[in-house]
Amino acid sequence: MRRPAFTLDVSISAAPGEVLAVLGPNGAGKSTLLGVLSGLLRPDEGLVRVGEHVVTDTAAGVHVPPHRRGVGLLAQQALLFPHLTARDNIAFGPRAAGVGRREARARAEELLTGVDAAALGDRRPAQMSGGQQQRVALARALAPEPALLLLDEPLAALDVDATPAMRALLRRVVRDGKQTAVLVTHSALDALVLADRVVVLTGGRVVEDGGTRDVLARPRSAFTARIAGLDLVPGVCDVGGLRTPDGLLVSGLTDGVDVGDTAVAVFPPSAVAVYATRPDGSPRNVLPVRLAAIEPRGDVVRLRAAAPPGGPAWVDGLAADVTPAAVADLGVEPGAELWFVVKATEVAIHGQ
Amino acid sequence: MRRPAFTLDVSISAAPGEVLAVLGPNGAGKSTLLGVLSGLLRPDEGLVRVGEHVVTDTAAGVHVPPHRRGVGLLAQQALLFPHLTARDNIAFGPRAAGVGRREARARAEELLTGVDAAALGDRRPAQMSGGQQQRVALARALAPEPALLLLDEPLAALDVDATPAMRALLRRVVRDGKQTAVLVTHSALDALVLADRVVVLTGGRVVEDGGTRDVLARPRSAFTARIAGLDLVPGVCDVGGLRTPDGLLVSGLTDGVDVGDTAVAVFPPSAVAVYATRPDGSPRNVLPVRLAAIEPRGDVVRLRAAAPPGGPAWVDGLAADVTPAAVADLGVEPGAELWFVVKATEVAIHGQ
Amino acid sequence: GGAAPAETDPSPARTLTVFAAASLTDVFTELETRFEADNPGVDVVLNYGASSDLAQQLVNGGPADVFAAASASTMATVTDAGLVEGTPVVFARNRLQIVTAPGNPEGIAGFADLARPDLQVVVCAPQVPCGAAVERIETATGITLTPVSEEPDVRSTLGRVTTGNADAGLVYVTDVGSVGDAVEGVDFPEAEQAVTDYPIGVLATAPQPELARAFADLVSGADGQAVLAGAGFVGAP
Amino acid sequence: MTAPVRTRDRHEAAVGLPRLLWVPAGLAFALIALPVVGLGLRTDWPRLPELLLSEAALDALRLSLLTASCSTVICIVLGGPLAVVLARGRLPGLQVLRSIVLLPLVLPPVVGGLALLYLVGRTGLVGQGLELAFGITVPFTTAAVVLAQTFVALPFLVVSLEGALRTSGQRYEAVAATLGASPALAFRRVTVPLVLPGLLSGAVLAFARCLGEFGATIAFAGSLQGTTRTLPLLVYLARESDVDAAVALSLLLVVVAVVVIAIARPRTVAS
Amino acid sequence: MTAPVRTRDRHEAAVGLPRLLWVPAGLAFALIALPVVGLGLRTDWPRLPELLLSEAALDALRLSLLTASCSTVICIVLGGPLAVVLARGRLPGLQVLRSIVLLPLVLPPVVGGLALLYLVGRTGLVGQGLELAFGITVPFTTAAVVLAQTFVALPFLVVSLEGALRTSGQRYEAVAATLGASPALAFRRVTVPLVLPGLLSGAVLAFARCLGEFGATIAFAGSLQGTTRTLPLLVYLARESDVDAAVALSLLLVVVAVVVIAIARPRTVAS
Ligand SMILES: Nc1ncnc2c1ncn2[C@@H]1O[C@H](COP(=O)(O)OP(=O)(O)OP(=O)(O)O)[C@@H](O)[C@H]1O
Ligand SMILES: Nc1ncnc2c1ncn2[C@@H]1O[C@H](COP(=O)(O)OP(=O)(O)OP(=O)(O)O)[C@@H](O)[C@H]1O
Ligand SMILES: [Mg+2]
Ligand SMILES: [Mg+2]
Repeated sequence: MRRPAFTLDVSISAAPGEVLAVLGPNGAGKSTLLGVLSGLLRPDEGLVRVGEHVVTDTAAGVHVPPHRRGVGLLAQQALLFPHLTARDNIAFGPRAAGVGRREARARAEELLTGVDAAALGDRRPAQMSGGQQQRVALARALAPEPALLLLDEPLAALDVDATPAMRALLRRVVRDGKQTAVLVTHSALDALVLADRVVVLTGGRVVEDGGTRDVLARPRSAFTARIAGLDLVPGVCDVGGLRTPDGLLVSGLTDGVDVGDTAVAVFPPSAVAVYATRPDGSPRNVLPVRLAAIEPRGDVVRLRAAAPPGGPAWVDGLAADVTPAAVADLGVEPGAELWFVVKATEVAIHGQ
Repeated sequence: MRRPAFTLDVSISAAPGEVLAVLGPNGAGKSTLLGVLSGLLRPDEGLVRVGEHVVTDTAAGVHVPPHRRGVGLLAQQALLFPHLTARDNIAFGPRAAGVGRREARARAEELLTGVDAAALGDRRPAQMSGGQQQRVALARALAPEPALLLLDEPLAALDVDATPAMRALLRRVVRDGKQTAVLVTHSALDALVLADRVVVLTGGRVVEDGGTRDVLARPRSAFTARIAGLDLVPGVCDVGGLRTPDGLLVSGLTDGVDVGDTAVAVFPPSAVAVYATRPDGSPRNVLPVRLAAIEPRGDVVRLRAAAPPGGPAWVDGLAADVTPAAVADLGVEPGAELWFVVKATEVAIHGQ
Repeated sequence: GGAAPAETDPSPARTLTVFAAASLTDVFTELETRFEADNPGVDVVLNYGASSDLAQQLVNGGPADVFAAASASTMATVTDAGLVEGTPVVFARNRLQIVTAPGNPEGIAGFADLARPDLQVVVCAPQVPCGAAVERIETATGITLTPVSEEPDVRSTLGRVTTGNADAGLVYVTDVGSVGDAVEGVDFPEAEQAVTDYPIGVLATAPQPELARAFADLVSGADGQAVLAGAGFVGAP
Repeated sequence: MTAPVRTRDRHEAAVGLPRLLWVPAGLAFALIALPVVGLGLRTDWPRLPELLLSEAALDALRLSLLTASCSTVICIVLGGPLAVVLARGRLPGLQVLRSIVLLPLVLPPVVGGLALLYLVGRTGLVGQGLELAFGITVPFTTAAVVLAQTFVALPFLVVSLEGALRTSGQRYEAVAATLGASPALAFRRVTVPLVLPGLLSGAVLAFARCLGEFGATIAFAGSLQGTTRTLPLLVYLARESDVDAAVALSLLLVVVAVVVIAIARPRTVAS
Repeated sequence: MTAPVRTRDRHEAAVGLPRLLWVPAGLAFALIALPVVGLGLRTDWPRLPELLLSEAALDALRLSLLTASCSTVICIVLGGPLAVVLARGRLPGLQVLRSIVLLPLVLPPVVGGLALLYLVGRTGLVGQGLELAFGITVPFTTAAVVLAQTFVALPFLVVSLEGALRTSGQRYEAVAATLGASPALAFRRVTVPLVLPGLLSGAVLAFARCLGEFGATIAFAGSLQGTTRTLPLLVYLARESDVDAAVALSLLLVVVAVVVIAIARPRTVAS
């Protein structure tokens, strides 16, 4: 799939009944991938198989039209049919599959309740709020029970009350029903709760692929680390740690990586201690940073680092979780120069 | 503002330079409120003042059109002008304000870089991904530097890398610039980082209003508690605790509430211990629940409760954060019957 | 009206289809009433239009019994195609008259006055019979008019004067008569040199040949001539 | 939401119109309305009832309404699909087809009528075939009027519907396909309802054009009272003898058109 | 994104068309194309150059192109704003105005011409004023041709543009307002570019209608070679004496229309 300044080049597969989460930064090609799978986009080269059936094969000139693929797509934009009520929007898919009017409406009613929008059955899309539309769109995508369900950020725009409920609904549908699903999301939580496997796309390429827990616990790319809420430093494996591009050694526990291999050092933000002046002590990893942002998160406060003037670029984006009291003690503002300190035992180094 | 089955009835104000976050469930009326403030919607009754100027006054028949209010709106849907490139979309506002072509483009270029979309300047909206459009829309809304900036979920659809950066950009713009801003969000983090004050809407009414930290630390409504990541039980203040509608006493520390007043009991999910069988011990609050969902969140796992058969309805939605090891020990699946236990010292009871 | 004219229905309710030039509307509508009165059970269906259009319709298979044209040349189109039984008969003639606003405010006395540069004069285009007549008069008199418009039919020419948009025009006598006091007609002697013939013919393919002949006879007969004269036509030669 | 089909929220504040627009808009309106008003002023009102209630006028009115309705239905049934193919089809040379569809607009109607006569007349290519095969002759029948009207009015429907289809885009059809709807179902349940306003305004244009059709009808179908003499043809004939009658009949045409359009239009707007 | 103005992504798979649609679409196309083809078959090709290069034909062609272009420009300048007012204005009685705009479509063109004559002719309401004040008489001039064409073509532009405006909605204008754009600016920089396809197809319709205009021109402007005799008038006259010439000239009209439309149309689609 080639576009000016963007090429999507991926090879993924999902076993029947499996739920695959697709993560990746904006513009990584996630929606494009779903477009190709659903048949709405024709790749320049490629092969797509759903179950036993080859539905796209550019070499053989095969392109099964979307409605005959048994593939459902919830696109990033809700695009509810503006002339139909919420109920009729949801009943559309079952009706298209030949289900009787009454039965389709019953199914729509059930799903409306499932997405907590039972009161909206008679509303047209223009009469609903953004989140309400998103719920109805989700219900509509689930209604025809396609063999392969493609969901593009299904839980965006939902409120905190709704998100867990919708997540539970999705889980019920995709896990208990025997549907295979591909789920695009920006949330590690969605991936963890819903998906068996995770694929991380960046710039149109797969950069990570594996069991959800594995990928999120041992990220190999900066993006995955960020999603998993971990700090990551790239470099080359060296004796006793990881050598960064500018020559600094990050001490840590290597884990099946050979010296000289490209590797990453990973540690949780909670393991980072923060000092206003360079501390002396046992911790081996002492990184000078500039404070970029202070973000309160529930019990803790996350301090986000940027590269200090003249310092290494790779500290940019590192996070440290500290208590509000500690922040008050430090008395810092964004822009201040700080030291992030990590014990070597907290740093895991693994291959890339 | 009246609509079939929905009435928005609010009175809010923001001091010059203040950032006000508006929280609330889907369909609460947040977007409608911004519509009224921006002048795109005419309320049935009401008065809107921006700075010194009355811009809407239904009693006096005043309705200043949107473009003369000095109010900028980033709506929930990006709605980039489809015929203009990203750069021209952003330059639109400054050009409308009479800024020269060259200067407007320079400002657009700067904002494009600010939202990390510098490479997209020449793209049309149809050639951008969802998140890319959202970034450009944010830049476009910021470009004209209106006195009052209305932002409807500006950080939705952004990836984890982008969200903190955009948040920082927004913070710079709304805090350092002397703009007043009203920010609709579903994220407590956005509110904490960006807003001085918070208003919580539910069903078209203000249910909470106050300093961001106050409101999120001492929620009075179930919704706010959920956003703040706290557990909340509503009831009436009684001696030594809170009496729930079904007569149970939740023990806790009352805080300036008189016996007999409506009150809420609030505690953090991390303070909740979970048992498979009813425990004996010092903790006074032992609540029978049914397990609704298991959500991994970084280091901990959140267990979400539903009402057990025949049990009280108010336990629905309560959360407990436990370690993954504890979950493994419990060996539970959604649907299991559990006991949530909270020490009285962890429970704060305050008036509503 | 009623039954499609193409049907050859032997039952008593017979239909006679007559194609006639639009300028004959009044006359033929009256003759239709008479003919139907004289021939019970016969329905005369009249198709009015520009003679040239009617000729095209006939040449392309139009099912008519009788064709009455407003010029010899259009009738020739039909006879040349071998569609007319026998020779068409000229049943009426028409000559030009100058038409002016009531009271003749510009004091136009004859054809030569129409060449006055201060007058806005309208005539028919040379392609239509009344325009051809004007051309003949111009050749005969050596006077060339500079009209502001060459109209495609007499009615348009007349309309220019009735609405006061032209000072004078050249139209048929019959047309001047039909609008009453709205205009004034001025005779001029040269008109006699360019008389227009109205031929009528029975079609070879006529579904109702006897009725067709009867109708043609009515038109060229005394009754017809009386009606025609009443409308201002000059009788057959 | 795009919502071509949306209930307008009564709270939506009108986005202002530039003031300067009202001047040319007023001029344009005057250009259309004033001549018609002038016509009204010229009318001989006392004679009106007599003129309009004559048998010829009533016959013509009945015929005009009948044929214009039939033609409009045919325009929708044939032209609707053509518009869809032009807007959505992927064919080489679609651009050329698109220009050809506009031809009846440019052809002077009389020539259009002649063209039909050449084609469907008894000696015409298709006409000969029809006569041999089924014994049908088309010219000079009410069917010929309908054919002539359909020929001249078809482009109106096609062009406005094609525009509506283009503007509304194919996003919703794509959504329908991902929900398992076949093209036929998506067409019926999504495309048609979404472009209904465009279809209706195209149909109104076509109906109006049919109602006013003169040249092609007189050249192809002739002018036979009760069979092919529609109101415009009667107006033409009346003009031969009585301009006042012609004006009065034109006003009848105008009134009929306004009534029909006023009945058809509200739905266009409300939906 | 709605993107009426979008570059079509070449990867987008076509949403299929129901097969059954091709049958009526083909019929509709045949109905339009066959008569024109029949006309072509009738043409006396050897005589064509002589007929088309006659001074009368060249004069008429020049005049037709000139007047149709002028009229189309006037239609855009006046009719565009009228369409905007009809689509966006909030006036009581807009519904009635909307029907009135359609009147020139229903009025047989000859009657339309008469109406103009009653109004702007020497004895007309406006015409008298013009003559007294400026010494201008409109009938029998090229300006009259333009006026007549504008009168009949205006509804085409207004109706199709209004449809496009309605379908595109006001969402983007609302966004422009929240960015501080005055209605005039929003109109220029948002509304106009977004409805450009609708405007162009309306203009094409109007131009085609102007090019084919006959009745109103003959009734109002007259028919004088070089001044008011446009191609359709020449065709009409030629047919009185020489049907072959009329057919040939009609074909010239058809060719001119196809060329002009083919030049104007691509932009409609590409943009
Ligand atoms: N029509 C197009 N023409 C050219 N480039 C395009 C087009 N559509 C999308 N792109 C580009 O293709 C890339 C992938 O887009 P896609 O929508 O798949 O991203 P995504 O991963 O879904 O991002 P997001 O998280 O923002 O939704 C982006 O860089 C985008 O700019
Ligand atoms: N045009 C309309 N007609 C009737 N009801 C409407 C209309 N538009 C919105 N509503 C209703 O008004 C309420 C408020 O909608 P609003 O868009 O303000 O919600 P919101 O707080 O922004 O929600 P979300 O978080 O989902 O965006 C909703 O219940 C919605 O269903
Ligand atoms: Mg996407
Ligand atoms: Mg909203």
